[in-house]
Amino acid sequence: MIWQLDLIILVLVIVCAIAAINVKDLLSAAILLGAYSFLLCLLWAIMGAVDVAFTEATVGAGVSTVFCVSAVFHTTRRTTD
Amino acid sequence: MKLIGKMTILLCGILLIVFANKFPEFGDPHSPASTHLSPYYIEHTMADTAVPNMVTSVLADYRGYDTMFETTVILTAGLACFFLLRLPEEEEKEIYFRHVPTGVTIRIEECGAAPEDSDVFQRIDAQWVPRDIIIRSTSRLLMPFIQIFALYVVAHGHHSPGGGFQGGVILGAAVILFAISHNLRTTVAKISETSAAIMSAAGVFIYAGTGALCVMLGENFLNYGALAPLLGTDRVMARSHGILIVEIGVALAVMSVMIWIYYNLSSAGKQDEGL
Amino acid sequence: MVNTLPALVIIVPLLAALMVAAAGFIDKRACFPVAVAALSVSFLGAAALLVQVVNTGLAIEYRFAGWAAPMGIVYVIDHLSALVLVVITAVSLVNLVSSKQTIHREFADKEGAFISLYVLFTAGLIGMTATGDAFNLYVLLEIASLSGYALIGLGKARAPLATLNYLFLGTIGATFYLLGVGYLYIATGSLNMADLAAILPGMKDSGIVLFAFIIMLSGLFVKMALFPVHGWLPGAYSQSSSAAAGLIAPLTTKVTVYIMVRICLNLFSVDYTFHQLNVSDFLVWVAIATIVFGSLSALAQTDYKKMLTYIIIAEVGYMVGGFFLGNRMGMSGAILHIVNDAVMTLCLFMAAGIFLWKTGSEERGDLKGLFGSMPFTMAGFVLAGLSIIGVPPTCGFFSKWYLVSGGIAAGQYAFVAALLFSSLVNAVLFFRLFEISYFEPFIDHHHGSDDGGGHGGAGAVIQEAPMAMLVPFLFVSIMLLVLGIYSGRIVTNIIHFAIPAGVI
Amino acid sequence: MDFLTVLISRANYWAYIILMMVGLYAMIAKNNLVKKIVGMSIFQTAVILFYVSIGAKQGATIPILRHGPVPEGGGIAHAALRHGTDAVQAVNYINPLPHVLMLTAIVVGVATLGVALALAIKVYKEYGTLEENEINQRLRRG
Amino acid sequence: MTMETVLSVKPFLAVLVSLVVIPFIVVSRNQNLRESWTFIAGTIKFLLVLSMLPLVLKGKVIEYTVVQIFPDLGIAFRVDAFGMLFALVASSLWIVTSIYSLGYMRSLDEHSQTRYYSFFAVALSATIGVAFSANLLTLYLFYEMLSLATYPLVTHHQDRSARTSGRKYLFYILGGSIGLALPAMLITYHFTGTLDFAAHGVMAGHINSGLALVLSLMFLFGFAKVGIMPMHSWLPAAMVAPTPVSALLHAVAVVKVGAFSVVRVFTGIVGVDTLATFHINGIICAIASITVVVASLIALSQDELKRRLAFSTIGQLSYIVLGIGLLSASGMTGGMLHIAMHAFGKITLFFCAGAIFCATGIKNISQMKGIGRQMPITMTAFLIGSLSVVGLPPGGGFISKWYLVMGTIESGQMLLLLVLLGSSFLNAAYFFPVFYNAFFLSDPEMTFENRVEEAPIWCVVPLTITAGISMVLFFYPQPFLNLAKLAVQSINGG
Repeated sequence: MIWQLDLIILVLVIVCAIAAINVKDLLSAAILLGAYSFLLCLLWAIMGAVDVAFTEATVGAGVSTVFCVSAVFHTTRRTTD
Repeated sequence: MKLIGKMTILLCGILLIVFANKFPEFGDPHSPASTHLSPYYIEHTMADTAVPNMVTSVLADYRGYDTMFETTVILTAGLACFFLLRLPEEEEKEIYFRHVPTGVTIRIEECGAAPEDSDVFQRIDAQWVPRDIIIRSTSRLLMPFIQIFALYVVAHGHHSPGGGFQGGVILGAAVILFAISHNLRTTVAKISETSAAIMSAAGVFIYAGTGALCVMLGENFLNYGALAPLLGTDRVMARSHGILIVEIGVALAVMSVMIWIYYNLSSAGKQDEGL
Repeated sequence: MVNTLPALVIIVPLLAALMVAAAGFIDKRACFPVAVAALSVSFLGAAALLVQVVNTGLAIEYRFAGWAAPMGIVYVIDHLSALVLVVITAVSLVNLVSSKQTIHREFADKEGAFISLYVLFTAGLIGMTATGDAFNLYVLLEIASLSGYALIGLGKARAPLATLNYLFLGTIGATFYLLGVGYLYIATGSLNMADLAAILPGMKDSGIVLFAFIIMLSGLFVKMALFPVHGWLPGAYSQSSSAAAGLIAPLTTKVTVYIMVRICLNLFSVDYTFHQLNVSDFLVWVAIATIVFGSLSALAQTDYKKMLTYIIIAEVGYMVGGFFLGNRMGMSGAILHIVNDAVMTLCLFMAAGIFLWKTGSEERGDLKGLFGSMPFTMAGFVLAGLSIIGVPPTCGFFSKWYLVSGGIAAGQYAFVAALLFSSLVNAVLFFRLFEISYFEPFIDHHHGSDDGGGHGGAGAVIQEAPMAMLVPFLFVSIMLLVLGIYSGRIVTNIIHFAIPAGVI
Repeated sequence: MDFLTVLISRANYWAYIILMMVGLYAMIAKNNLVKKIVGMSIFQTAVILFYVSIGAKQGATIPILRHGPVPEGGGIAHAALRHGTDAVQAVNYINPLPHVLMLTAIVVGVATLGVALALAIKVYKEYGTLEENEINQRLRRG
Repeated sequence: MTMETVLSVKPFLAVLVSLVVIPFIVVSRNQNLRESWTFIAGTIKFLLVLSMLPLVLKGKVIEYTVVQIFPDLGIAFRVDAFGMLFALVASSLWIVTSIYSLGYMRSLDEHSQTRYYSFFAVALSATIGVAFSANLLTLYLFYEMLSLATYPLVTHHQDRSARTSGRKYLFYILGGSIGLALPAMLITYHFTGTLDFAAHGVMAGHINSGLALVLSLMFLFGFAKVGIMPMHSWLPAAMVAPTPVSALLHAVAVVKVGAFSVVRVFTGIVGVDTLATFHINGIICAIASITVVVASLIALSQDELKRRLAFSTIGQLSYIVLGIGLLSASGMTGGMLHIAMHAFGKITLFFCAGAIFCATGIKNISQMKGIGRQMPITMTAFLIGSLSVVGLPPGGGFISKWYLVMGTIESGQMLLLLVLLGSSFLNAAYFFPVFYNAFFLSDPEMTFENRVEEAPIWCVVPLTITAGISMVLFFYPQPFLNLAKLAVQSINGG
């Protein structure tokens, strides 16, 4: 495990998380959530949790994002916060 | 409300930080977490189950009972989405057709004289968008590879990262990709909601049924060793095979539930025709 | 020969739920009988387990996948869990039997999914009760929660929003619990409750363990709707359909209280909970606040189902407060109240279901004249109300007896006062309902005048609920009396052994 | 140990706390239901990060035993495989248990997400908006 | 004195018999059949109680445990002299009241008679249950059962005024029993470890003086049916009930259950020794005296006959409490005896009030001018009843008042003697105008056409019987007197 890499990804993860809940467009929020999941997946791969990383890549970054997007597609993209 | 929320969060955060200071060193090989229980799994996985991937052996054997319910959680989610969203068939529905040669969309309000679904008149859903030939062809091209890879992930979970969950999700994702690149109606025609639902129940049933079979053979629930006489192997290999069986069940369940949830979420329960 | 009963109790409902889920798409008529049969088997299994445990006095352990305790997952059926198992399966079975028509009417096309979720919910609770593994409990908790969200979510117009709030808070609660398990794991490296209980006394002073305790209990408090994190409960329960409310309202909070009891007694020891940490006084005060708040809010409701939900909150306060009194009397009362309150709440919500079925409204004003038209239902409802008020010989009186005695023994007179206050408020609440259904609609009947009025007598037309709803309901209301009379025996033969010997 | 070392050596723990608080904040203080759901997802994954960090082990490899066609004069692990499992050293492999638990947690997460989104869609159908304050206004108006 | 114990199921049967008959009452389609069930149950109950009388008079105690709820506490019955006294009164009066109800309800053609008779039966069961209970838990159980069973009876008319009165009734009765009596009971249980009635009480040696005082007062006010001021105002309100209900329940069963419970608790739980050593009895006597005087004064100002009777009841009940508070043998005998004597007297008065209402529809005393000449039997019975209540010969009340007066002298409480005598004058004062109106004034509007007849025969017969018994008890008070003396003996005895 390379701690520099670890640290960089951690920072990116946090940035993605904060961005996801602050962005004014729900579609962007959904996509940012996907990015967040994917970064976490990288993080876990670095930490040696390969199975978790694999699952997070498929479930978190893949299907969850699809679900979020399709839900946003059926509701609205607008939000005030 | 916001202020209370912020206060709570601040309080929680401070508490968490204070107590996190008391954790053992990060990655310490001598922490209780690494010395109490886990060495058993690491050292005995081969001898007990003949599965080199400890995550798989712990997941599907030592803590196989957890995993069965994990699969059930997924099924529950599928049922829940169906139960919450699915709309019954509307009395007066509008049907959309597309005249393929001209590209004209026809809306029929009373289902009186609807044309047959044919090459000329194609039935479409309300949210039909003209499809992009490139996307459609590419995804069609990709699908077999995705599916084969998924099968590999399922089957090779004993030896490499992967297993029923990951494989199942990938399989489901392949179908979802098809649904996105084509449209829901075409996908539902290939895998109907009913079959998705029945397959997801069947997937969990394979898992739980394997366990129940072990009980019938006089051993504990999910003790795959009991299957040895049926599979014609010794008890250790029977465990390995048992894990494979349940992984297949998991993959089936996860795949179909993912499809099922997607059907309901992406159409807000309409799926263009009621139950 | 392995004793397979502990597995059967949960596996049979699970398999049945799967079959029902599939049958919902093939032949809807099969759903109901399969579910009833499975729950009956489960109930009989649980009862047999209880008998075995009481007769032998030993806990029964079942190893899943054949692995021994710390490696694999085990179920431990002891006095306490066997008792709660019987309650869960019985409540679930009775409510299902009585709501056949309601389910059919409300969820015509989704009957299969509803029944499947119903059985899954029950299976989740059964697993939570029986499991001896801290993480397995989380998984089962999620099964119960998810199916619970779905069951509640399809109700009245506001149900989705209320359920979404419930989902958020429920997820916070469950995740806090999971975090607590993680803290325990980091401190000990184990997930098995018995194993943890053996390791933890050696690390009493560890901050990690302390935090695990705090965060696990906080999570559970959210789940059981203790004041001030109760907000989700009234909305969610009052908006749900009556078949779902009859299952979820009696069981969810009680099973969560049971988990709390189990964690405090069997995971962290009595010594740790009551002597090492001095939290009991604080938590008793929280419970008092819950009771007072629940009772007062119930007073403000005009919707009787909503009123019942606030009563549930107050009852949670009874149990939590009673348990944290820290003496044998109080704990016995709390555990006994888990049983009694489950049955009482079931009875009340079944009654509410019948009223809704007949009148189509949940406003208390629409209960008028029911004593005349539905005398049997009202008799059962009165019995349930009296039980909540705490009138002997109904079961509510006896759990209150233990709780108050425990409060006196612990010197917590504020708790005693809160209990009595809540009893009096309940009396007001229920007699208000009884008055409406008994007196109204007002008719001027001069003596000797026509007897065609709405009140009883020869003139009133009796229009009872269908037999399939009425018979289980009356059975439950009679159980209130039976439980009351047997409560002393339940305490001496079962609950006595559930409380560690160290507690006086 | 100076501040920076503490900060970096336990960076995962700090990150998990921050993520958890971000998620919690979104769930409590945000107005939009989908935002809340996103926050819930973050909240849950924070705990997963915590668990995976518990399982981390310095100088250990992924929790899959080395195996396969054994090369001539292969390493210690391979020899161990051939001669039984006694020689497998627990220190050499990362703790698999938290990983297993987290697979479950991830699945639970996606299941909860699905149900939450389904409910959000229903709420939107009912009220035509996802903002909680607007819904409350509408409810108050009757 | 060692008390011989006999095990017998009879007390349980006596309680059960009126409950068992309820289903028959409910399913009976025919009016006559329905009411005959009531009579059958009443007779059986009375005979069962009567059959235990010889044993009790021999100084034996009959015990029966129904179900053991807690290891050392259960629902159990124990028939001793005091309980027997009360049970005898209640069960004999049930039969009489049933006859009266028959006449009253039928002549007024009341609605929901089935419900009426059913709850009447429940109330009677509960009354006998209270009389025979062996411990405070059983007593509390039946006490609550009685409270709830009488609610539909009190609110029988189901109109707005019935609802208001019903609320008041529940507020005082349930509020008292849940808010005061229940915690007092549990605190007692916590400190003493038992709730069985014992001859000398169970508190001695376990509870200090302050707590004993608080608990005694909690019991006194908690058993609000005894109508000690300020917990009395439900009683006048409850007079909206049909007259037989008022008669049996508010002159006999309900209020007497309150008095009985208070006496039981003071003698069996608190213990006379504790009352004496901690000087609690003085406070009790003071409260009771105030109630006696104030209630009598209020009664003077009431014009509605039933309300006047109600306030009279409040005052008379406090005599019973006062008798116990005196702690002297005669005083306690007088108190216990007063339960019986007042019951027969007061029920006669209520029957008369009902009969007048039945026949004329009149409720107020001022309208009863000249009625004595039209309803001579009724008004003669009224005279006898009121003599008994005032405490003049030849009414049975004379005997009990005599003992009470003796008690005050024995314990040297001259002030209380004054209270007793003064209140008797007040009693006389509030009954006198009724006769004066009835016999010596004539209503100018009363003409030949609208002159009234006596009430139906079913109403007149019972009131004649009770008036007769009231008179007989003056000449032959032995059954009740012996029981009361036995009871006092067992309390003071040994």
